Amino acid sequence: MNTTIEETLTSLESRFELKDIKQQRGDLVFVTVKKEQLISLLTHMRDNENFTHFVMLSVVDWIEDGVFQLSYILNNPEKHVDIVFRCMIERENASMESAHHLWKQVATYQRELYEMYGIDFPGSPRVHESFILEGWDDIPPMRREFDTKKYSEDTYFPRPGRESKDPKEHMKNKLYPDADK
Amino acid sequence: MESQNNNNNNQEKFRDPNLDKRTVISPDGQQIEVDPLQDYFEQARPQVHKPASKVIEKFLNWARAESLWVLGFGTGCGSIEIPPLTTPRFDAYRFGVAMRPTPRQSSVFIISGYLSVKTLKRAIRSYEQMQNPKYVIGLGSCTINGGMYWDSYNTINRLDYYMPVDNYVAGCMPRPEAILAAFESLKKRIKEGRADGANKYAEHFDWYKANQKKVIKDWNMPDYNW
Amino acid sequence: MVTPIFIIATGLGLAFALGFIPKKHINLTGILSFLGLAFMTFISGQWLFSYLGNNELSQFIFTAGARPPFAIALKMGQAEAMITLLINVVGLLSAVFLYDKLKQIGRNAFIIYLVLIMALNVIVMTRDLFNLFVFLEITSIATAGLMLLDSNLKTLSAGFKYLLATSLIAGVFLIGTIFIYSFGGSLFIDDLTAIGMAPLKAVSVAVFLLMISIILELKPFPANGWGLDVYQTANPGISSVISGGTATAMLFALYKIMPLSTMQSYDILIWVGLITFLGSNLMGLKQSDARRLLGYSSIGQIGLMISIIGMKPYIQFDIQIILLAILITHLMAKAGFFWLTGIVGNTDISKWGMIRKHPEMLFLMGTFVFALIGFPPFPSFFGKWQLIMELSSSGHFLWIGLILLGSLIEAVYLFRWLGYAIKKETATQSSIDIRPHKTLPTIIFAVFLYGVGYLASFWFPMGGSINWLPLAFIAILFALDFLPAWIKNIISIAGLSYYAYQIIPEQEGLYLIFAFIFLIGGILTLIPGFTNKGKRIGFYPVAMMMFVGMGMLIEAQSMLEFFFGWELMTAGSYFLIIRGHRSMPHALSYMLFSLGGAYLIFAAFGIAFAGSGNFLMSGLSTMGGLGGIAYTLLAIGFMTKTASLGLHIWLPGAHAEAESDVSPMVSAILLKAGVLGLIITFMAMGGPNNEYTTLPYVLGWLGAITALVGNLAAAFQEDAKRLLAYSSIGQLGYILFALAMMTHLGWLTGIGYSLSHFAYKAILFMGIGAVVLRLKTHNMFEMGGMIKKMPFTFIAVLMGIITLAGIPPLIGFAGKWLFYNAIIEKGWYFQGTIIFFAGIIAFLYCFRILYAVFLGQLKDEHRNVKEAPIWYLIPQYLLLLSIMIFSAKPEWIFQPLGSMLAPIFPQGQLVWNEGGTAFSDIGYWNGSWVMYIIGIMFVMIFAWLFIQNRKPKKVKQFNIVYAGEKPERPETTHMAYNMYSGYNKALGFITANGITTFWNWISEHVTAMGDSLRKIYSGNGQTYVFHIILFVIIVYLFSNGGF
Amino acid sequence: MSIIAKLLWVLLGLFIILNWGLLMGALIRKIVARVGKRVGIRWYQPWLSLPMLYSTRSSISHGVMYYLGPVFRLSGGVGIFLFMPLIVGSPYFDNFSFAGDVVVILYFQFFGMLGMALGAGEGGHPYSTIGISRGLAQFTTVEVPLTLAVISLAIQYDTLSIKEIAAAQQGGITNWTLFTNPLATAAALLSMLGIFRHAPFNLVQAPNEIPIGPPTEYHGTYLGVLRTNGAILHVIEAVLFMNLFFGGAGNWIELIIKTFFIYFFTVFIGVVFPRFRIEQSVVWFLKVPLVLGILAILFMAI
Repeated sequence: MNTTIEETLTSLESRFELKDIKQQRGDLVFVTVKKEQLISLLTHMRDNENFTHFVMLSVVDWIEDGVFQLSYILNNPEKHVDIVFRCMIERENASMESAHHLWKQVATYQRELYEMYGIDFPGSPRVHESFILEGWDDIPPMRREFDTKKYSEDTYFPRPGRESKDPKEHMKNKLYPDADK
Repeated sequence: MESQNNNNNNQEKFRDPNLDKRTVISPDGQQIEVDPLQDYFEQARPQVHKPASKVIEKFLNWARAESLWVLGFGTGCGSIEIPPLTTPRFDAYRFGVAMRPTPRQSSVFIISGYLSVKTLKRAIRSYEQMQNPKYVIGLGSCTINGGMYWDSYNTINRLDYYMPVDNYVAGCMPRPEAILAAFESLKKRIKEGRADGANKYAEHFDWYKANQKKVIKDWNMPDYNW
Repeated sequence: MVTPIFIIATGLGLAFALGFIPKKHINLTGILSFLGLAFMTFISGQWLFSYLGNNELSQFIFTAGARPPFAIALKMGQAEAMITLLINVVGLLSAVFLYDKLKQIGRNAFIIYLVLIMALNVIVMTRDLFNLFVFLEITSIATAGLMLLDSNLKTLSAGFKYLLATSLIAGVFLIGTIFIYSFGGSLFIDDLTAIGMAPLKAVSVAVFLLMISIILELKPFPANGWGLDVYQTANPGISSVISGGTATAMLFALYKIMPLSTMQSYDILIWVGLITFLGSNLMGLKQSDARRLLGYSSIGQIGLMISIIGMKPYIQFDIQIILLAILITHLMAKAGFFWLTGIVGNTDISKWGMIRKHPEMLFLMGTFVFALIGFPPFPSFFGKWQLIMELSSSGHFLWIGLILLGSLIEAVYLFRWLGYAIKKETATQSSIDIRPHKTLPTIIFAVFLYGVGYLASFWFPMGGSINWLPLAFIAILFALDFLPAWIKNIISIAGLSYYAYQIIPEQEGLYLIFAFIFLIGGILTLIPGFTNKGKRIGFYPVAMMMFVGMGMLIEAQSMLEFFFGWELMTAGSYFLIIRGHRSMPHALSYMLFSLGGAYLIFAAFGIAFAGSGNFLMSGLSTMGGLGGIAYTLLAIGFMTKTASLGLHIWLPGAHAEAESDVSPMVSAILLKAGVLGLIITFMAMGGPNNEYTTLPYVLGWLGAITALVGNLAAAFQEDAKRLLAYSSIGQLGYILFALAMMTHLGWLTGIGYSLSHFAYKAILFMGIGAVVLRLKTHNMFEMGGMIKKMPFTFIAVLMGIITLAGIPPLIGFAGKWLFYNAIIEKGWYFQGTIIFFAGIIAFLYCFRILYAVFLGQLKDEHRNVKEAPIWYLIPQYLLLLSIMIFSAKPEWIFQPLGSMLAPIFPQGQLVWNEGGTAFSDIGYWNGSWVMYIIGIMFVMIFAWLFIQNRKPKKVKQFNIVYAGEKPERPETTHMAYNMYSGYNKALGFITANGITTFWNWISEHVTAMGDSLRKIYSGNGQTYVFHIILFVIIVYLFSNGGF
Repeated sequence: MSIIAKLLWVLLGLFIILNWGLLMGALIRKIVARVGKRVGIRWYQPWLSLPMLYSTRSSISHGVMYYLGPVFRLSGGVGIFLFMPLIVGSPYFDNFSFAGDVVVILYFQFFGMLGMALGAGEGGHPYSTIGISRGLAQFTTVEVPLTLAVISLAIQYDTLSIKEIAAAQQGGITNWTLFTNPLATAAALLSMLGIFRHAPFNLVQAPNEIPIGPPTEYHGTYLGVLRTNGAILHVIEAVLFMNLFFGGAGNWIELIIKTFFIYFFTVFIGVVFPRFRIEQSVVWFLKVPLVLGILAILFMAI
């Protein structure tokens, strides 16, 4: 399999619907795929294209668009090439097919995503158990609609008298008080 | 009693399977119900211990102040400032400060930096396992008002709501010299007989517990950790 | 007086007469046959009776009123009367056993049966060679006939082979007879003997032929394939007649014609017999078919008796008595055993577990097994005893070795079988046939065995001095076995107390110490038995058997009594051990090592008898020139009981798997029997200045290494009782070492150690036994936290452990202190260092057992565990009290001990001053002061802590600092599994299982040898005939000095 | 001497030993600190720590054996003191050495160890047990060279009495066992490393790994008792070696100097070497020290 990343993409395109292919660097490509095709695509990448190493799974909350963007980063350890598959899913009742059967460690990422964003991965092992938060009972804290400052003020007894300053303004005032004048 | 009211709304959600009641069969065939919280843990409230008579107490406080045994428990990023204390440069030993590996034998608890809720649980447990008299030093801004984590969803803002604090060391992070200064000021406090955190904790036990339970939603430990 | 001719007349006459009774009156046929057999029995019995009363001369009966060679001469002497009586009794009882079978087959069966018994009688009585031939033929035809009656293919084939072989043999006999007649002109044995024609070469060939054919009839190994098939396939009733009746008659025939032959022929008998005994038993090893197994055993025993006949010239004692003792035992036990196989009905020995449902049947089986091996009180015990003694005094040690080896091998398979019967789980449904006509004969023979055993003891020198009273007590206990356990316990304790009361006041010196350990210890260890509900079938008689055996060791004036007691103790302890839960293999290996050891002791006693010419225990010190060997044998023999390294592999399993109150018996008490034996050995060697310096030196090293390996292995055990068992091995290693020093201090140490080991090991085994009883597990990692539940047991065990570890101020330290002094005085520095190393290793297991069982985390399922039963605590605290007393006042025990040893070892005694300080040559020690100082100091420090720390908060088990976490389960927080893993990594290689592997290797190879020997039995008639011919030729060549 | 007077003398001896033990501990720690270019603790620090510990206001108990553990431990230390003659030829400071010889002392060491082990065992903490199992395991082989050395001494002096052994070494430095029986001394000194449990043989407490081993659960008064014992035990073990190998002490000054250097020897080794794992330390004592011990005996016996 002495193919370049471009050839790989070409061959993928013939099988899957790829959008927004963006080659960031010579060894890093971003591709957006449809939610339904993602798992089969990952399987294909692992089994046929030698992308055997699962690097990570992360999420971006596009609250304005009402979607979560999941990013699955795969690595080809022989050619040192990474491909990032992005996949948009609905924000409401977010749910995604689990990929833990491909790489065991995916389950851990999925647990984290469930806890922090509330994205469900049905069938993933222990996905509903608490991961790093013990006893969290509010909406998942990393969702953008969650107001962490308000939560903190409500919960953690803020010490009165604390001032918050904009660092830029503060430092400017402190170091160059006369700059504006 | 409020501490009895162990059930918040999420009790079922945050069930700790290790604390579930369970039934075992004894060797002669009896069924025994085990309630782990009751059977494994002593939950009695801490007592207020009256100081000894004045003269003796003064001597004892001097002894206590001059041999501070510090629990080696790094909670946040400030814990990296503690090991240098034992190095030739700072050498806290010469002030009678020593590191102890277990809460049982320690008298000083340094909360070294921010406390997430998860760590708070362990800190409370360790604090309660220390013996009276015991002293707490809050290290860094985070313990005072949350510091740079003041608006974090998971980090407490004021340590003194959860355990009695004798000294705060401001800074982010304070340097070891500041910690040494804190020891000196703690000593002064002890010698003056004002460092009575353990008794304060016992007196205001319910208040502390309520605060603790407010943030620790899955309260899955005894109400007092002996 | 009814003349013996009526035996023939009755047999023959009835046989003819029965033919006239119509077939439908089969019951009448049966009754008449029984009457006939009973009459025959009566005739023999009456003759025997008359001979017993007054020593009449033998009666010759000449048929047709003429003297030989014109008529047939029968002889009815004391021997003949005895033998015919035995044959007739077997015949009668077998007939009872076979009644339904015979009836089912019909009239002819009765006829053949009668003829067979009659023929056997004639073989015994006749003095005419040709007549002998005729009745040999009749016997074999009748036997074959009886077998063929039971018509199936297997018996048919076996019967045919039997006929084939016996015809050939009879042919050989006939040729011999013809030769004899042509040379001697007579067929009357007595005339021929009188002529004394043995020197003639041709005659000797003829006599050889006669002899070899009778030997062949007795199925010598290996030309006996045809005979084995008979045993396997024939009805057990028939087998019992063949084994008991036919073989007896043939043996007598052989005995009868032996006067005709030369001295050389006697040697042939010996070797043929011994090879048969050994070979047959070897092959029995892999046998799993009950009847074939008994066949091997039968042939083996008969081989032994053949060789005994051959040993006549070498034995001063009346060989008839020895033979009779062994014969009676074999006949009754084997006949009974065959009947038992008929009763049980399953021929696979591994399925005999079903017999457990009928304890009385199990009792019978046990009786037969022990009788066959030659345990007391059965006659064969006395027979073998006398035989070995006589052989020894004539210097035939090779034969002794072979006989003992053969017996040991026989014991292997018989005890394995017995083990299966007592312990092995079996899924098969019980199909035991306990109709009275089946069981009655068996029971009669079992009872006879005991009775004859009692009588037999009077036939032999010193046998009369055996104290039968305790044995009667055991018999009563057996009879009372239906009572509840607590009543029997009271009876046993009372009996033992009485026995102790009888024995102990008479003892002095070291025997007093051991009498105390055996009997008082016995009483103490019986007390926990009160916790047993129900009947505890079979426990008390065997426990008493063990204690009585040990009592006899104390009482024994003669070697015979000693050995009697030793074997009794072994038997009793075997049954005690096998009662345990998973004890089957351990009990077997215990039995084999014990027997092996006992036989070595036996041989050594033989040497002593040869040296001193009497049976007294004092004879042990006059061994003649063979002292070195004899004392080595004795030492090894006794070391099987003390479980010294190499001979220890039986101990851990046996002690650990035994019941909770049996473990202290076998560990604290039984092992001391071995110590007593060693003491007797060393004393016999002649005390401090003996000439045998190598043996104690070797034993010293052995003891030291035993201590090291035993203690180290104990530290690595997971099973609490196994730990204690290995610790026993180690402790006994100390004792062996101490005794082997052969100095005053050494012995003081050794005997003091024996006493304290008795006390603390009893406490420990009772304490841990009680824990095991409550928790129902042996694994220490499954225990924990018992201090809260069983505080009294904990205190007792703690004190026991402190004593064991030798920590001042308790008496255990005395042992350590004495050790230091003794070792330095003796100069055994390096062995001594190993001993100390072992002693420190003991701390590992001491702590482990205390921690893992009593401390640490309590398990959930043990929350409701109660304190040990009071009956366990009472003896523990009694012992603890004695430990405390002697710890405070060590001079109370060591001063008298020292004066007991003074006559033996006058050098290097301890000096005690008035304050209770002991001075050795180099050191000093005051137990009382140490006790006071430590006690007062402890109290003061405790008071100091208490003043400082009056009201600590009592917390629960998980209130531990756990790095901010909380423990989840007691199981994961109890650090008990593989506790010394690092140590194991460093030194565990020392305890690698090399010794067990060695013994397994031996047993595998011996079994494999037996297995390969069996291949000669092809099951083919021609092959068997070929074997017979080959056998004759080979034996002939050998008898003439080789090829 | 009346028993009361005797007791008073014994208490005086105990007082001196305890205080010297505390001071010696502080001095040694100070020296070690200086090696590491630190100032180190104040010399009177141990006197401060003890009241601090004894005056803890609250305490817990896991059970009777847990409570008694420190009592056993201190009894062990004081017991060895009581059986040890301190000053050669002094009737006032030979304590209760008439009650037993060196064997009593060797075996009485176990009294405290076992009691402490049981107390810590009832504490229920797994680390305690790990520490104990290591300690016992190491101690088994530590004692072997010492045993050999003591036997060698017994052969040499024909006595097991410490008093007599010490008395036999009087009259000049060349009479010390150190010079008359150097092999035994070497074996014993190596085995002493294991008895004092400094590095490389300090896996028992292994502060970084299993918090501090056996006393993990002990605190306050209990720990105070244990520390008291530590102070006494360190000196008195050193006194044992002093009596056996370094000529005993004719007066208190001599005792103080000698015990200091004996104890310092182990600390010195400990500063230089890293820690052994348990299987390494167990085997180590069966190598060179064992051979030295055997040679010591051969040397004396032949």
